[in-house]
Amino acid sequence: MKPLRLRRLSAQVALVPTWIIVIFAYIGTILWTIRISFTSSGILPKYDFVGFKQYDRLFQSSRWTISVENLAIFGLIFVIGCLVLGFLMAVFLDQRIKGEGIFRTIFLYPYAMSFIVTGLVWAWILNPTLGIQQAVQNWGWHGFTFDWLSRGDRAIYLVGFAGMWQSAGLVMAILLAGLRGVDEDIWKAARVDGIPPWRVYLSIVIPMLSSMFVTAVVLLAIAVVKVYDIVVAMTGGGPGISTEVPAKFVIDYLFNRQNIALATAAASVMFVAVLVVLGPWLYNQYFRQDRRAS
Amino acid sequence: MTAETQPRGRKPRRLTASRIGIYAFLVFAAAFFLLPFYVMIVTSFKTMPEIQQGNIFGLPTDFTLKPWSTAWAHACTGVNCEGIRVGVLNSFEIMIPAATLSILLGAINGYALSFWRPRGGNLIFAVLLLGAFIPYQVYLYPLVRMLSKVSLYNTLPGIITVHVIFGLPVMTLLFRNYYVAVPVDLFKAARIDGGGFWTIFFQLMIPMSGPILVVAAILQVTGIWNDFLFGLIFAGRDHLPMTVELNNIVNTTTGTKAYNVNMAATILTALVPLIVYFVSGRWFVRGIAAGAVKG
Amino acid sequence: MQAHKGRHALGIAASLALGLAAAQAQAAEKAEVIHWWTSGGEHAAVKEFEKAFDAQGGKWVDAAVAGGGGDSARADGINRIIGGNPPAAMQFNTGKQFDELVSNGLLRNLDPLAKEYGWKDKINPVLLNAVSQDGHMYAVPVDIHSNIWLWYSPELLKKAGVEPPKTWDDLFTDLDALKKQGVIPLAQAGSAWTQALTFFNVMIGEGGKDLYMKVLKDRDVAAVKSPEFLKVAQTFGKLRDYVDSGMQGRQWNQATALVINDKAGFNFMGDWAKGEMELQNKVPGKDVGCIPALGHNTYWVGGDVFVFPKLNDKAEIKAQDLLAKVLLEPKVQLAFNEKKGAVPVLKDVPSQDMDQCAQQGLALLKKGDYVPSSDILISPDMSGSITDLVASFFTDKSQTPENFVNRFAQIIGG
Amino acid sequence: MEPSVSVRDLRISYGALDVIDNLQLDITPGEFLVLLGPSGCGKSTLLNAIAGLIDISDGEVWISGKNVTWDEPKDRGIGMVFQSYALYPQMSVEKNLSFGLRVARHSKKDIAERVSRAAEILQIEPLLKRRPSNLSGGQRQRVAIGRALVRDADVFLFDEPLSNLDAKLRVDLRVEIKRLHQRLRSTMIYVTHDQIEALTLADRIAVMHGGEIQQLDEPLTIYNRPCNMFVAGFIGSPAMNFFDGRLVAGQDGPIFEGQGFATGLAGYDGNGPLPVNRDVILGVRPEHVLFDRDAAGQPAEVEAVVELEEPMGADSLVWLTYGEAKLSVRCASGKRYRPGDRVPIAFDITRASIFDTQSEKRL
Repeated sequence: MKPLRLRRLSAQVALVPTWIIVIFAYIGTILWTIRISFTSSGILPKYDFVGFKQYDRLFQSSRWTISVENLAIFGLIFVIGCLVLGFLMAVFLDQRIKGEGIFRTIFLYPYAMSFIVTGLVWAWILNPTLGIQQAVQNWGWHGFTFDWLSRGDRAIYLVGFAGMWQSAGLVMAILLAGLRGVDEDIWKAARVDGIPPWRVYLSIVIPMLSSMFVTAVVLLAIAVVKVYDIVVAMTGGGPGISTEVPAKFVIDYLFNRQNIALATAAASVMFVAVLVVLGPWLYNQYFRQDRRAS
Repeated sequence: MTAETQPRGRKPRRLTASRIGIYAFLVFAAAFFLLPFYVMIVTSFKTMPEIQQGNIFGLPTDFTLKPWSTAWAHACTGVNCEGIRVGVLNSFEIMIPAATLSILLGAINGYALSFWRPRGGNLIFAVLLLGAFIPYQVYLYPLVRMLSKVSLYNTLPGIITVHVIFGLPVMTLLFRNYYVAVPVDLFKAARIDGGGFWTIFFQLMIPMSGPILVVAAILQVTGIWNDFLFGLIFAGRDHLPMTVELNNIVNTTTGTKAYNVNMAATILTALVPLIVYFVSGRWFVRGIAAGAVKG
Repeated sequence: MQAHKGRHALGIAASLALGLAAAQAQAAEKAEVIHWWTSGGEHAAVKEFEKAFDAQGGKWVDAAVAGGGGDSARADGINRIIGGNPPAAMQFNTGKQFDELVSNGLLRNLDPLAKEYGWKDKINPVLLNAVSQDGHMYAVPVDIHSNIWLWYSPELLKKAGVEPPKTWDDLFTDLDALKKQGVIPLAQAGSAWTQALTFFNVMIGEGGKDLYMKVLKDRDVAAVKSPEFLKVAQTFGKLRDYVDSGMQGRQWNQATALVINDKAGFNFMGDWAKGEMELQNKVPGKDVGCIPALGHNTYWVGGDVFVFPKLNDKAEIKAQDLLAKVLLEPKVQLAFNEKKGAVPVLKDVPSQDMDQCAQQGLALLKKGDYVPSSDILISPDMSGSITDLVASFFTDKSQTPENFVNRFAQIIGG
Repeated sequence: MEPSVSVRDLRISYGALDVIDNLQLDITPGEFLVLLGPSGCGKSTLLNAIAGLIDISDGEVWISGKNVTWDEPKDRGIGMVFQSYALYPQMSVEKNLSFGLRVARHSKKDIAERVSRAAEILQIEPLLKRRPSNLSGGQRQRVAIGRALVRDADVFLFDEPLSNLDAKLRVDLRVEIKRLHQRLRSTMIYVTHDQIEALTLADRIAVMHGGEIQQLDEPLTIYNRPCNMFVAGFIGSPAMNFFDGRLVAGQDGPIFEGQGFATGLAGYDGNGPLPVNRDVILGVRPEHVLFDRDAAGQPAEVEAVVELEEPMGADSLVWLTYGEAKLSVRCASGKRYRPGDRVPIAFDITRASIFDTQSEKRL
């Protein structure tokens, strides 16, 4: 038998590719990105130092402001919509329903599809000239208008709505698993106590599922921060720039607007924001020892 | 209490209002979720003149298969009119090696981190964990430059590498969580039987990783197939995956918009993940739960 | 790509049959060209380049990248240049888009070729200036485009009982009349850059050449805050009332097609719209009316250029040389620009075969009633910011012209 | 006296499968009744049916003189304690106790009184502010009992309440439940598969098997006079020794003839005169096998071979083989036996049971 140290060595060797990825693709890229954000680079990286100039510009840029606002609107509609709809679906599916499997399959299938597909389909359905609006008018309601997709002040709501269609099933699946994990005796105890079902959900089950809700919210929040594909497919950021989002801001400035310093500044802001929000959660979830023990 | 109301036996089941409400909600929700799919399908079988009339929800009156053949083989992206089929092949070429490699690497990581506790393991874990949540935009530019340096930018190996890099966090977490649940005594027994790092991995761990391998495969296959951003930036013109090709077809400036062709192409693009979804059934749900990176 | 290979194989076979030396055929000079000419008319035009290049022993490898008014194609090309895998040639708009590539020494200096073929005397000076830095030529201009045309459907105007507009007030009268007729008064595309075009139309047409130059060239904030510029913003804002809800998701050529097919009254678009007309066998200036910069008739000198990244491979450099030469051959220029709807960059190209709109443009050019395109005057970055501002203003009626002016001033001043 | 709980003609079926068929059960007020049986015997189903937590297919359930067959659980005047405690995890102990009362809109004063009384009875006052996750298993179960207590129920139902606890706690809490019953004097129905619990707690035990009540009687009766072989085999640890044999006529009445031995049945406490010429099974509990010195000189003394001995402190368990048969014997500890020792054994017939081979019923 080889000595222990030698055996540990093969574990270290096995992790070499991962180390390379961690050092270069994760840590290295992040540092590099932050570095560039403090320069005046255009198309090509330049390694001067201009302080927070790009950040200044970023926060004065209306497009960035709009992007952040849109992200907030999208995020609210998407997260709250998914949670409410997903929770309702999970609860109703949990009522000893006939055909539960079919319903569950239907509710979750959009999640298998990409945001690109989701965006294209809804862009078509909501198409202001040939979509729902025209169909309803053809049914006889001639005054009906539903042209939010072409209205700068409304289009982002529809993007959030389409996102909700794609991801609500995810929440349903997570919460349904949680509901199935609720001790049957709790329900019995509540019935003996004479607590009406809605009250059981509200006062007992929802608090019991809080970690599931947190998981769902985190998953949805990640999707929100990364949101890009669905905007590209559904509106392309339009009408005008009314549905731009930060991720698209970065890509556009990186690859089209030829200002990588501003783009990396925007990316760094996204990075810091995510770090601030997620850091505590991650620490709580994975590294706090007492929690794992109990 | 009179004799006729004397309760006995099964409590009479009334179809209560709440019961009706539940089913009404479920049916309504199902309709909402199915509607886009229905619209995609009917649109793809309509002719353009029919579509112009604006009955988006109507069944095709003038049934045609042409949009499908056009979408498959003739739809134009820019000046190339070769349809979505190019993208299908590209997507497979990207997805198969990328999924295989990232799963393998994730399994090795999970195994090494959970049983061998190598030096710096916590650091790897923390970075990967964080990496799973950080917006990709942070990595993009330096990665473009790095890949260019090693001549991988805009190549097939390049896009595969990118998928492996960004698939690693979730795959590592997945396998780590799975192996953490394996009784450590089993591992100790294998050590006493003289198994080394790789022997234990291939002969003990992999054979008992069946369920998690399936879950990982589902996650990676659908995830990589559905990717748009990386394909757009790293794949290069000759290897654009199907999602990018689809977006190009739909948003190409050539001629008028052929909504029927677009929808046929859209369905074709969604087909692979949908098949995975319907075939894998409950496994898909497990994948979601596992992909939820629970502690 | 399959089709191209096939055609090329035929080309080789033909040259062999003509008894040319085998060696010459083998030296088929492959050149990959990135461009974003993907609409019908543009595609037909670029085929002219391909035909001419292949006929002279080259092999055109087409790398068209659709979308975003060239954004995607430029991104692709720039990444490849920076990444060390440059194409042989790559399209840009005339202007500052490739300045940084030049200053980083990534592009070929074309002075030797210019000298050999005498380009410096033949090319329109505005353009020559735009493709040169420190007196060295770094790109080959291939066309002159004027982005600021107003296209209209004479038939619809007749039906509505109104005349083609001479002033902006006329235009609004016409638009109102069209609205009453139940047709789309103004066909507008959804993409931000098309809305920016419309804005520049108003800025030059309503505000005039001087205002335009003061704002974009001199970055004169006072000019932005002037009543004239406010008028521009107000006029531009008024246009928001005449677009239809189908705007979102519509591409520029689909908007143009609405006018060509008499479904909409007006459309602001560059002269490349003529390509779409030719595809449908409509005559620009006759079947579809054209007005350069309504109000102060002015020509906008912009266009497309090709740059040639520095390469190592000798054969590829030879291909670049050949391509550059072909692009500026008078015959090729004429054929290309006819299809493209633009004006040739060479001064001595005969103009009598050109359509009415192009003639009109050439006349303005000769008179000196022209301005350099915004791409020549401002950086892509600033241009992007203006596009953003314009687009968000145009698609959100709650934004006031005053607000617009203030934010515009910030961009120009900052 | 009117029964406190009465189950009449109860049938519970899932689809075509009858889990319980035509079951009758009357429980007198203040009685502690234990439903005992192996898992799957229907005891929990019966309890849930009494509680109204599952739908019954036929029959009636009466509680305190009221037909509650169609009543909701909360209206039946019951309190229930579950195996998994079923505490509401996000609520403090106090909230857990009072939640049902609050939903039923009891007055604050009333709630406070009831909670403090229950807390006092169960001695959980110091725990009131804690969350269930910060309690030990025993404490949790106390709280669960408290939740039943505050309901001021006429009938308490316990569904295997101790089986999630470790052995020592189980004994402690068992005693406490017994005390509680003595203090409250309410009717209690207690489901368990643990016979010690059943024997120690119950006023009467209902041994269930296959959805039927096999025997309903006082614990000692069940132990000493099991009505059939199932009950005999289920109760007692180690299990009763069984010997196949036959009843034949002898000089002083019937004689049991086993394989290789015979024993007279004088003093057998039967249900009536024993038949003869019938195949029967003789059942003798380990402690009723007379062994070694005790057996010496008894009729039917035979020699068995020691296989192994398990000293248990207070007594010892000796496993013997006798021909083909194996049997266990409980004897006073003291002398050690080695494998292979040959020792005489005999049976204490006065405390043995004889079962009909056919019907398995006690004769």
